[in-house]
Amino acid sequence: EQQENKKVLLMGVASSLEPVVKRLAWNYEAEHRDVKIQITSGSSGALARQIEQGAAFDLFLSAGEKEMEELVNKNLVEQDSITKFLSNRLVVIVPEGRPIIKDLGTLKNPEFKRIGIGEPTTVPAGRYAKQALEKIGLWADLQPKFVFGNSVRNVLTHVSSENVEAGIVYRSDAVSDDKVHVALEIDEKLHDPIRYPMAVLKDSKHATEARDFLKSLESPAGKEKFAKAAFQVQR
Amino acid sequence: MLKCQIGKRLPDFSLEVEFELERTVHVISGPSGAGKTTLLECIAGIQTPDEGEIRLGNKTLFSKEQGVNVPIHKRRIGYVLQEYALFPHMSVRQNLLFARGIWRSQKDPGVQLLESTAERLGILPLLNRMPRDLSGGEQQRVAIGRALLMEPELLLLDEPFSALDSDTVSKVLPLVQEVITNLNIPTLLITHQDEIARMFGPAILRMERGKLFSCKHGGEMV
Amino acid sequence: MLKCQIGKRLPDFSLEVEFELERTVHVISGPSGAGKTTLLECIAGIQTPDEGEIRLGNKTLFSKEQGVNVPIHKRRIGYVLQEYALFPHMSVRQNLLFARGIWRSQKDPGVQLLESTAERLGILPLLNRMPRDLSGGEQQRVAIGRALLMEPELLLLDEPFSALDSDTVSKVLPLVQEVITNLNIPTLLITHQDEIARMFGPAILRMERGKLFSCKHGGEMV
Amino acid sequence: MWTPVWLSLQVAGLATLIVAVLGMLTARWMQQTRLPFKELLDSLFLLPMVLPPTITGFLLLWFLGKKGPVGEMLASFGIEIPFSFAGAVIAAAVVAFPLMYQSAGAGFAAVDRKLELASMSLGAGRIRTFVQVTLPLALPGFLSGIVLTFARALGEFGATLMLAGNIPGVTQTIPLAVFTAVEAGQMEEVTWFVGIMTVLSFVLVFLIKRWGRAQSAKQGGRLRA
Amino acid sequence: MWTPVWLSLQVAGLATLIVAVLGMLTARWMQQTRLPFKELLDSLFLLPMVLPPTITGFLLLWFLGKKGPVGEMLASFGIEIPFSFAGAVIAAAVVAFPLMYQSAGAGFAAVDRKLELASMSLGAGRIRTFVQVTLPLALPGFLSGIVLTFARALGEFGATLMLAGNIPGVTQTIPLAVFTAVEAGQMEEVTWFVGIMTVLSFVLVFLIKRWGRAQSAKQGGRLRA
Ligand SMILES: Nc1ncnc2c1ncn2[C@@H]1O[C@H](COP(=O)(O)OP(=O)(O)OP(=O)(O)O)[C@@H](O)[C@H]1O
Ligand SMILES: Nc1ncnc2c1ncn2[C@@H]1O[C@H](COP(=O)(O)OP(=O)(O)OP(=O)(O)O)[C@@H](O)[C@H]1O
Ligand code: MOO
Ligand SMILES: [Mg+2]
Ligand SMILES: [Mg+2]
Repeated sequence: EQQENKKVLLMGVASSLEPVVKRLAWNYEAEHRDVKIQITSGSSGALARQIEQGAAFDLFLSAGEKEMEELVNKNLVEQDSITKFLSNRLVVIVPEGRPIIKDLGTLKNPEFKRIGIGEPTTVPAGRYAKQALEKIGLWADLQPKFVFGNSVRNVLTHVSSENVEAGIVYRSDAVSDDKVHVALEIDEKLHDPIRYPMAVLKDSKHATEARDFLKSLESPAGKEKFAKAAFQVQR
Repeated sequence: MLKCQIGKRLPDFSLEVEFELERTVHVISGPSGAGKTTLLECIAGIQTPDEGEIRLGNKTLFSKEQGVNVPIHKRRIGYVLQEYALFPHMSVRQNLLFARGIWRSQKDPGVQLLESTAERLGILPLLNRMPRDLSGGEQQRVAIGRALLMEPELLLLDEPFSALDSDTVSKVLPLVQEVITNLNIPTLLITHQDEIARMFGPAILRMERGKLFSCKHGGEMV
Repeated sequence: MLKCQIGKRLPDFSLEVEFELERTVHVISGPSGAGKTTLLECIAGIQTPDEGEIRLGNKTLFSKEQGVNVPIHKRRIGYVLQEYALFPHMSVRQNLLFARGIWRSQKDPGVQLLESTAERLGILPLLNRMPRDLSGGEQQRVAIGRALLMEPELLLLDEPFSALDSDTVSKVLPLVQEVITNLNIPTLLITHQDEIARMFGPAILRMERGKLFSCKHGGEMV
Repeated sequence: MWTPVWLSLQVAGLATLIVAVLGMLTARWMQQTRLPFKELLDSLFLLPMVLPPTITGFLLLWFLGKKGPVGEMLASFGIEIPFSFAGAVIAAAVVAFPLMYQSAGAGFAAVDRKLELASMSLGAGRIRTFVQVTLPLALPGFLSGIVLTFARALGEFGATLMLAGNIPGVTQTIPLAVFTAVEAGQMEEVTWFVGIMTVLSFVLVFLIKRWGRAQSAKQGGRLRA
Repeated sequence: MWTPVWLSLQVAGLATLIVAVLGMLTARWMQQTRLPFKELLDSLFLLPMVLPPTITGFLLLWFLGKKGPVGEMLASFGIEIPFSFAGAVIAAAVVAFPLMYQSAGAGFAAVDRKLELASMSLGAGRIRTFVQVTLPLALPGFLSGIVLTFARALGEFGATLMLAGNIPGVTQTIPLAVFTAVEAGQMEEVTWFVGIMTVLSFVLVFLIKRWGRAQSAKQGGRLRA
């Protein structure tokens, strides 16, 4: 009704963060009546591309450091606002009721006809998965089985609808859906550390509000919510 | 040969006819809108009568009672429509050839017949033209040729000479009469030109508001 | 009134005519494919001659030399086409009304004229029908009515009675003649029916292979 | 929940309006003009039909983007097309344009030239002939063009994603909302969209068909038996 | 580099083939049948035209997916449609079907009934009349239907993404490859795709237009002057 005078914060959110950030945004809106938050979720890569091309985002919450760095190099980010208090773990998931696996090599077995991973060029989760599989020499063997998702949540959906037999996602994703469960935790040493850089963008018309929202995510209450959703929080 | 007893409702009146024809040409005339074309279309199978029966030889073409309605292509009736209905996507030659049945080759004896027919209709030089590049009278002659070439068991001609001058008629008419007599084809001919009606015999059928009357030339009813 | 000297190449021969007409009806006849329709279409502006000049009164309609080619709708020529060309999306009434100019209302005096014209053409009961629901002769009469109602400066009639029986012709013809004489409209009429030709006067123009000859009835050239 | 539906109808409606007028005029102009490179131009107008919409979207983004040939100029007036509502409308319009252009062209071509000439010989000028004769006779082509255009615009996805992005409330039309919801596995939302769109589309198609049939029945026909 | 191009042509070609035949037969059948719920069925056939392709894709995925009503059955025969080449073909075919159905229907409706009757009265049976008279006269409608179908299939993105996923060499057609490359910012690759597709599409459209014109010129016309 009084939308006219509300300040609209538009944020690009890595798909793995979306469920939690959405809830935190509701809370924030409830406490700040003059702010309205609009969330566009997708792969961090796709979001970075849109920002590069001039999409008018105020905030960018990335699932990969590479994507944030690219924007920093193009001078699109308020550098002092960057914060990295979240990280995550990479896991193999299978539809509920399927047995767990003992190592990544098991994915070569014929019962895994198709394996969902994120599109490595745009989805950080896919990039991490590729690094891990390459490191232990499985990438080439498994390649014919891959179905590339456009975001890590997309991979999750493929698995939970049982249209693929396994997928590689974040632990937070696995926990959020009870039609899947974790079959294997992937060794952290096999890939770059998974960190979530978040920042206010240079073009933001409501930088103060944006910074304030970032702070609220980093507040104890915010961190609590992330931790509950199986993210790792740096205290 | 042709026995016809049918009824069909039209917007302003009903078509109600009952007649029997022997193997000759019968001319139908009558005012515009009397139902002449409708009658021929019923016989050809293009329209369906509301009631009655049509018999050709010993074949029943239509019978309301018996539930018979022979499909158009099995009636073997040569029909020259008032508006010609030439196939616009076929050349004159292909239009004529169409009447000779499916996939006719150049060796078919019909091809020779085709050329002699075209010759006599004065459309030999037009064989490779498309219908839309013809004058009105030329189109009409192609339509006549097409109906004759199928060697029908009954011939229905709806004002087949309306677009032709008398010189052309005097060339085309003998051919039509020849085919009719040679092949013994009973023929119904709609025309409003008295000279033409006279050439086909002493008596004509006159249609008025859906009813058919026998009469002599000059108009007095018999 | 009408002065015409044109040339146009046709597939088999050339149309080459030169004539001058005073304010009367002139009948053109001739064999099928002679070029009669082509001549009328050139005068109406539907086809463009290859060379020559057409003048109506003191207006030049077409002149190759002067590069004049008056657009069709400014020629004010009433033209009954051989194939009628009724507007299929308009009722008979709308077809007739169209000739009275743009957006005519029911109060227009033309509406009364329309009804009396339709009455005399015997198409009054058909005013609310669509063209495709008419018989051949009924369509032809609508086409005649439409051309008369526009009150043209020149009337071109291409076999306007070909689909009509003699009774209907004898009703329609007086109306046509009346309009022509009342409004002093020079008229060119194509017909191959001798009786009709005779009703319009002693002399006719005969066209053969694109050339025009003056001649008496019976065919001998003058 | 209703936002994407409402947005979709706005985008598709606006795009259809623009395209209907432009497509008709262009088709008529192309029918009558005698340009030297007419065939090439014709192919150009039809290009977005054959080009994958993602490519069309990319080309538009490059063209209208901040550093693109036209975008730069627009930007100097303070107009930014990419990732805006206008961008969504433009993407839908460009992708749907060939459908209208082609249908209108077919409509005009189907009009018997003889009837237009008859109209002119009855004293009707070019405009009156066009409005009273050509247009109504070409109507079936137009209608199907407008339906195709609206349908195409309503479903536009690839080009919109590229040019206008996926911004809730601004450019997130139904196809994009569904895409997002499916990817995120938000099944209630998806079900809701699918339900409402299926019903809406069905009703739309049904009404259009009805109306089209009523139109064509008007012309009657001797052989309707 | 060429893989997506080649794949796209295969998918679009196959889909067009299937749809051309099915669309034509369905249109003819619908023209002649006298079913009670004909109008509803007609709307159903046209539905994928108005439905956003992402929704069509979602419905297909649900229907043909492992737990879907048909997918479960197919799975028991060892056939899996989602995320396969067949899935890409099916997505393209379903989305393009209404275009062929509608064009073929319009084509048949445009054929003068009188000519079909004339053909039959010359002794040609239903089949011969159909092949030699109806079909050639309905050809313009068909051709434009086939062109629309192929174009739509070639550009299909939303439904393909949903049903067949984005698998290089299997289902990654050009629209998907471009989408991926643009999102990843791989500009040389995008430029390459855009270049080749623009040229290819242009040539395609140009040839089709040429051919169409040649076809329609054949019927001539008294008033061509
Ligand atoms: N489809 C139709 N709908 C309504 N009326 C029709 C239809 N077809 C024919 N009629 C009417 O039926 C009557 C008979 O038409 P028909 O064509 O049989 O006449 P006709 O004797 O052949 O006339 P003409 O000599 O003018 O060709 C006419 O009054 C005509 O208007
Ligand atoms: N578009 C065209 N293409 C080729 N030839 C044509 C075309 N139009 C007319 N012709 C030819 O030009 C000649 C004259 O045609 P036109 O229609 O003027 O004859 P007509 O005297 O009116 O004949 P009819 O009495 O049969 O109507 C004919 O030989 C015809 O075949
Ligand atoms: O950017 Mo994501 O959260 O890996 O899809
Ligand atoms: Mg008749
Ligand atoms: Mg003529």
